[in-house]
Amino acid sequence: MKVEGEHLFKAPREVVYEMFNDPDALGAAVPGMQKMIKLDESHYEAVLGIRVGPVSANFSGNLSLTDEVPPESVTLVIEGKGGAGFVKGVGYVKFEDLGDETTLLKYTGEANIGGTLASVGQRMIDSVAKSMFKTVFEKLDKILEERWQKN
Amino acid sequence: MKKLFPITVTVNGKVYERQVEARLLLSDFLRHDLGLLGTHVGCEHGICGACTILFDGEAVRSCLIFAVQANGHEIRTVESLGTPENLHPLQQSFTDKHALQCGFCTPGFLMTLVPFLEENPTPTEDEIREAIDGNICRCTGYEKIVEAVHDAAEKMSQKK
Amino acid sequence: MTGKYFGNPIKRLEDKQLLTGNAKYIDDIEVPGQLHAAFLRSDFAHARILKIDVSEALKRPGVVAVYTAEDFGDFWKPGPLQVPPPTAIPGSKFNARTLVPIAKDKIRYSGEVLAVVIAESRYIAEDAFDDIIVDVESLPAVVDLEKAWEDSSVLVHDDLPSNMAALVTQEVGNYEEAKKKADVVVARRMLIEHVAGAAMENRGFLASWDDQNQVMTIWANTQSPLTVRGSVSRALGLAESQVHVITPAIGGGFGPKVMTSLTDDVLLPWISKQLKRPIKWVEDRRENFLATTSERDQVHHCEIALKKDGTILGFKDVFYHNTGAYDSYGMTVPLNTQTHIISNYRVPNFYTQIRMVFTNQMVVTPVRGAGRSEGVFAMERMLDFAAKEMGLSPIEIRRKNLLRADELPLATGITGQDFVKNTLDSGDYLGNFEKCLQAIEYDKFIKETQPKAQKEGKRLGIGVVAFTEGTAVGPYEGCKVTVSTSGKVTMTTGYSSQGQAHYTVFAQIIADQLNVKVEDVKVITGDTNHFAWGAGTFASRGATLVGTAALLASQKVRAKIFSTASKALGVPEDQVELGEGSVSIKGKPDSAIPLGTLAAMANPMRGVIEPGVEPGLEATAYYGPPHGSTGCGAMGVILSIDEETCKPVLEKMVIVDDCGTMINPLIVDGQLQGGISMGIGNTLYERLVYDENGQLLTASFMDYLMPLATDMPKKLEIIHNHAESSLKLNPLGIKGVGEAGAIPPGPAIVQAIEDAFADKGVEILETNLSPSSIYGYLKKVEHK
Amino acid sequence: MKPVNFDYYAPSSVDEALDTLAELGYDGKVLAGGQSLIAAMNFRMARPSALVDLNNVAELSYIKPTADGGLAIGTMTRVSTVEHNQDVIQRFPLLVEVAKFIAHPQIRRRGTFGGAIAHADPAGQLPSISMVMNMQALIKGKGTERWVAAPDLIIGPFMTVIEPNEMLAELVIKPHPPRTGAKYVQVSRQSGGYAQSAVASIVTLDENEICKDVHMVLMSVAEVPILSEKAREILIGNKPSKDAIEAVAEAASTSEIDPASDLHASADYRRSITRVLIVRSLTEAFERAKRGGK
Repeated sequence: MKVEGEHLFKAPREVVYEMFNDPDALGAAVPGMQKMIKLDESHYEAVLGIRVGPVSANFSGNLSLTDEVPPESVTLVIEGKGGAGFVKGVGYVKFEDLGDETTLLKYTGEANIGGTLASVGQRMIDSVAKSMFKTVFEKLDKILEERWQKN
Repeated sequence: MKKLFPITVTVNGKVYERQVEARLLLSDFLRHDLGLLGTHVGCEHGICGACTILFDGEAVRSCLIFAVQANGHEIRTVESLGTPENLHPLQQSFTDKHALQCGFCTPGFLMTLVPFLEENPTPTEDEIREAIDGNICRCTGYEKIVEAVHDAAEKMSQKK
Repeated sequence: MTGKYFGNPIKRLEDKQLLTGNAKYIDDIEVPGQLHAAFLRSDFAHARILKIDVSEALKRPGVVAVYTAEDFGDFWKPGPLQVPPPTAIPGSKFNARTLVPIAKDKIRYSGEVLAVVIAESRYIAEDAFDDIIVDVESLPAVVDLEKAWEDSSVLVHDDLPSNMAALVTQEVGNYEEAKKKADVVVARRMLIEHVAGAAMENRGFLASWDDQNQVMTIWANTQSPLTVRGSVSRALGLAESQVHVITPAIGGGFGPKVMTSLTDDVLLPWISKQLKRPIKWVEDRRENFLATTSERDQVHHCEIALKKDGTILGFKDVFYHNTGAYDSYGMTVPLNTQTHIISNYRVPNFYTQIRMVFTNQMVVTPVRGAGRSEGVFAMERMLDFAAKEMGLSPIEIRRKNLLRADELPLATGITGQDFVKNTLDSGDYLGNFEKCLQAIEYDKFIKETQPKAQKEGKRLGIGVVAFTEGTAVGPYEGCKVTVSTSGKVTMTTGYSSQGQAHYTVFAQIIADQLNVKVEDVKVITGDTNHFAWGAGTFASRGATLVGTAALLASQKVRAKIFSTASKALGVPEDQVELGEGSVSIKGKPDSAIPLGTLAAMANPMRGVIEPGVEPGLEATAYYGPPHGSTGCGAMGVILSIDEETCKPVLEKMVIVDDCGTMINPLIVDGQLQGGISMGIGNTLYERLVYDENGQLLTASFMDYLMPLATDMPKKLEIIHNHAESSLKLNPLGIKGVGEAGAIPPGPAIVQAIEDAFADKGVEILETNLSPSSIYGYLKKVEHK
Repeated sequence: MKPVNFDYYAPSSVDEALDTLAELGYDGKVLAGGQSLIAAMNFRMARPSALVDLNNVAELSYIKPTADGGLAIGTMTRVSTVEHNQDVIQRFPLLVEVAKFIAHPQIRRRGTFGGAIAHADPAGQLPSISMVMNMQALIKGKGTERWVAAPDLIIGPFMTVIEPNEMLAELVIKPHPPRTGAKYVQVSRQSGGYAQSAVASIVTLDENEICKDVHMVLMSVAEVPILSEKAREILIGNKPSKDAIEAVAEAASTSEIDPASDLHASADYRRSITRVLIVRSLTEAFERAKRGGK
């Protein structure tokens, strides 16, 4: 599955970039994130419980940040598995400074979904993924609002 | 320890009292706990229709109901229709018109069609096709099933 | 040949049990003490196994045992080649990599078994999956056939230099020379999509080891019980007589149930022996999609060379055939394709090459139509493309090239799946086609119906194609016919039955020969203790092979009846009359001896039987044809299509079929209708989709769309056109019919869709169409 | 394919059900008709730890005419009951029209009206219809009660504002004004299958054939059903001419939806048929409005 999109943050690029390196922020933004532990500078361990309508799936796995070019770009590599299958994904994230303390985040990526989720859940995957992205950005906006405006 | 729920179910006129796990599917209960093997399981996600039974007189999928939910309800399975010696008119039409081949989906078709013909004794071809669209048959191409339903409808309304 | 029963629409003898829920299918068999097996399947399509830890699963209450590949020790080995490689074809290359019963070291398709859980119930066995820790290193998957063929591809089998499973080239005449002389050469690349057999009953297997008698009893819904017996006895080091395979009622076969040496039939007998408990496994629908074999999935590169007038000079087809991760079933499917590309046309120069390729997908084995539909699709489509290119009608080009009855039998020079040189033996190919044109009212449609609809803003399209169905291949089948002392007759055969009415049609043949009531003939199929010789149920060969054996065996019994009666009645054989269920002296009904009594006389308890006389009114016979017999026919389709939504509606379908003599026309029609529904499904609804990572995306009926009652044509007409030439093939003059219906719908429907959009010049290059893909084709031409 | 085990509660009253849900909190899940939930459980995609089965709560199954000429439908009313109810047939023929497209008869006999809406499947017909009809949803919790309009009820694919300790109890449909017509159209690959796109419109005309009101929902073409703003902008206050309807179709299908490509249809195709379906739905809805809703 290919993913692609963009989101406008109302904060300077450095702040947005920093947020992507903060496990607390990421952990709080991803719906169903039960645990997110920083292993080292760029590796995290996470436990995720996705509850979407009738579907409830627990995933545990790793998140790595690679090819970091602060504050311009970063590559996210995700690997998770659970009873309903596995997800392996890579996301290329770019932060564009639009000036005026706004940052445009652009992402493209590819997810390899396997197991039951892939074999019988095709119908739901796309809409659920889209809505998850939406939720993540909404939450990140809130986090930024709190952090950035408080500063 | 696994938790069991007591249930009392009337199946084909006979009352059964059993203890079941909450997750036991009604299809499995009928087949393996009660030994009523005529109800078949083809997909367990509610599409093929092989497991269709009558639940309080209505044709439903027994793979999408838990046995524990049948507590206090009345169920009919294919075993409640005719016997080999004395077939139900619909069963008779099925054999007369060669409306079955491997026979696996057949009980589901019969249980769908029995209440359908009661509600609609003189169905059109389109109505018959719509009525059986929730049942998949891989063998017959449905042609002879439709013929059999026409035939049964005719015979059953003559009897009345 | 017709008789009291033979040739008549007798109602099926097996129906009453099936209709009342009394028939026992595999999941209806319960053996006291049985345990349930569930298979933990790989989520990955291609991966190296690092570790599988089952220790937690073993602690779960109700779990009896859990096995991984390591636990089977030396018993673990790749399975046998169920169908041998095509050594009969010179120059053929075949790399055997046979299915393993459970993944060891490497996973090669998603759904491959990683662990076997044995528990008190299926529910608990599935619970234990959560307890098993699987650690793998995932590898890039090989899915695309043409890319997989390239040397640079990731390898499915590391020990092979490429993913080539086989390379088989056959040529008759000289295509390249023919091409030089051609006025027109048309080339196209076409896709033939992947579809499932999808019998309504999933697979199942029950193994029960009797330690006291040292006998393994197996219930399996297999099309091939004798192959199962052979492989189980070989694997466990038992005599074949120690393995008893019983096929219960089977809920449809359609091909995939012929496959053996999978996880269930290899490992469960071993486990049953180990645990001394019966073990039952019943596949669920998701498993059926993931890990039961499926078919089609080819990419054809075709070229047709013609003269200006439309005469075919030559045909070339190099096609890629997906065999999946293993190739245990040999090359049955692509060889069938190779023999059917010619179909029923005159092709003087023919070059065809199979490129069979390993991919990270489940194994491909025959599914109803089995390679034939692919070959026929390739030829029919190329004729359409050529006709358009040359400004001919699709009818003219076919009329020109269809073989005439007097050109048959014709040895095509192509070796088929049975390793025998293919022969187009009989039939009236042109006649089938003309009859079909008449029935579908082709001329009227072109001149009146279509233009009228067009004026009303409706799009109608017509398609008419011809086809052949290679049937009734060897090696042989057999049966035993016995008159018992009750007067009832029993026929036993090694063949197994999945709904094809064998219990009725074989009884019809025998009842006529022995002059008994058809319901007094009991047919027993697929029980290895009753009859232990034969190959299995495939290739539309039951009626022909077993049917002929039934005729031969009952003729022998009939002769015995006359010789025994002659002695009992004290008259020469020509004075003996065989009445219904009894023998008597001609003209003296008082002298009648019931058949049962005669059967007892044929088995004397005292005295001495004469030398050369075998006891009992019983005989065994076998039949193997010198080559298969080719069914044939034509199909016409009229459809309407909503230009805006691209949804087609099948208004009318006609099939003309020649399956030789019909034993029972009711059954023949049923086979044709069922086949047609599958062909419609394959063309408009069904499709197995693997993503680029080897994940099967269509493992439920939510996404794998089965044809429904409302998807069938509004009118379906069947015309039997049984050529005289069919009658000489075998004593009964029979050809198979099981797959005929599934073969022509693809090219016929696609041609009709193209015709509906003829003004737009749409050209369709694949078998499987959704309204969305039809829309895609329309967009493509609009953008040109 | 067997579900994981779970704890099971079968309350016989709404109060008892709410008590149980309150106790269970996040662990509890309401079981209505179960025609989606149990299938997902059989695949082990859904693994609720406790189910609160409402099938024994008789007080949740009813179709009551309301004083204003509308209807109140209890959440546990079977879809087939709605489909065949005389009041529904008289007052809201759109519901009957839609019901015939929902899966197959066997599913409709067990599946419930409220359950389907609370399931909020973007490809489900009833969530979309609840929005286009602006149904009022009564959500009950232990000691709490709130009304939410259907468009605010559904917030994402399979997501609603109903909290785990709450349940959907009733749906109220207001009567249509005079000269209102409605039409549901869909394209699916097979009868009973999921729609690749579907459109339902409810339109009201004044005595001068001017469009007074229009509600149009676009289904299966975004992660949630879309209530078209364009339809309202373009049509209200104007004659529903062929051109106006074409303009709605063009505007809505290009700017209001975000269809995905999947196994059964490309995004392009979905967009294209949505355009077609909008025209068909609106045209017939206006025709019906002219005939007084018939």
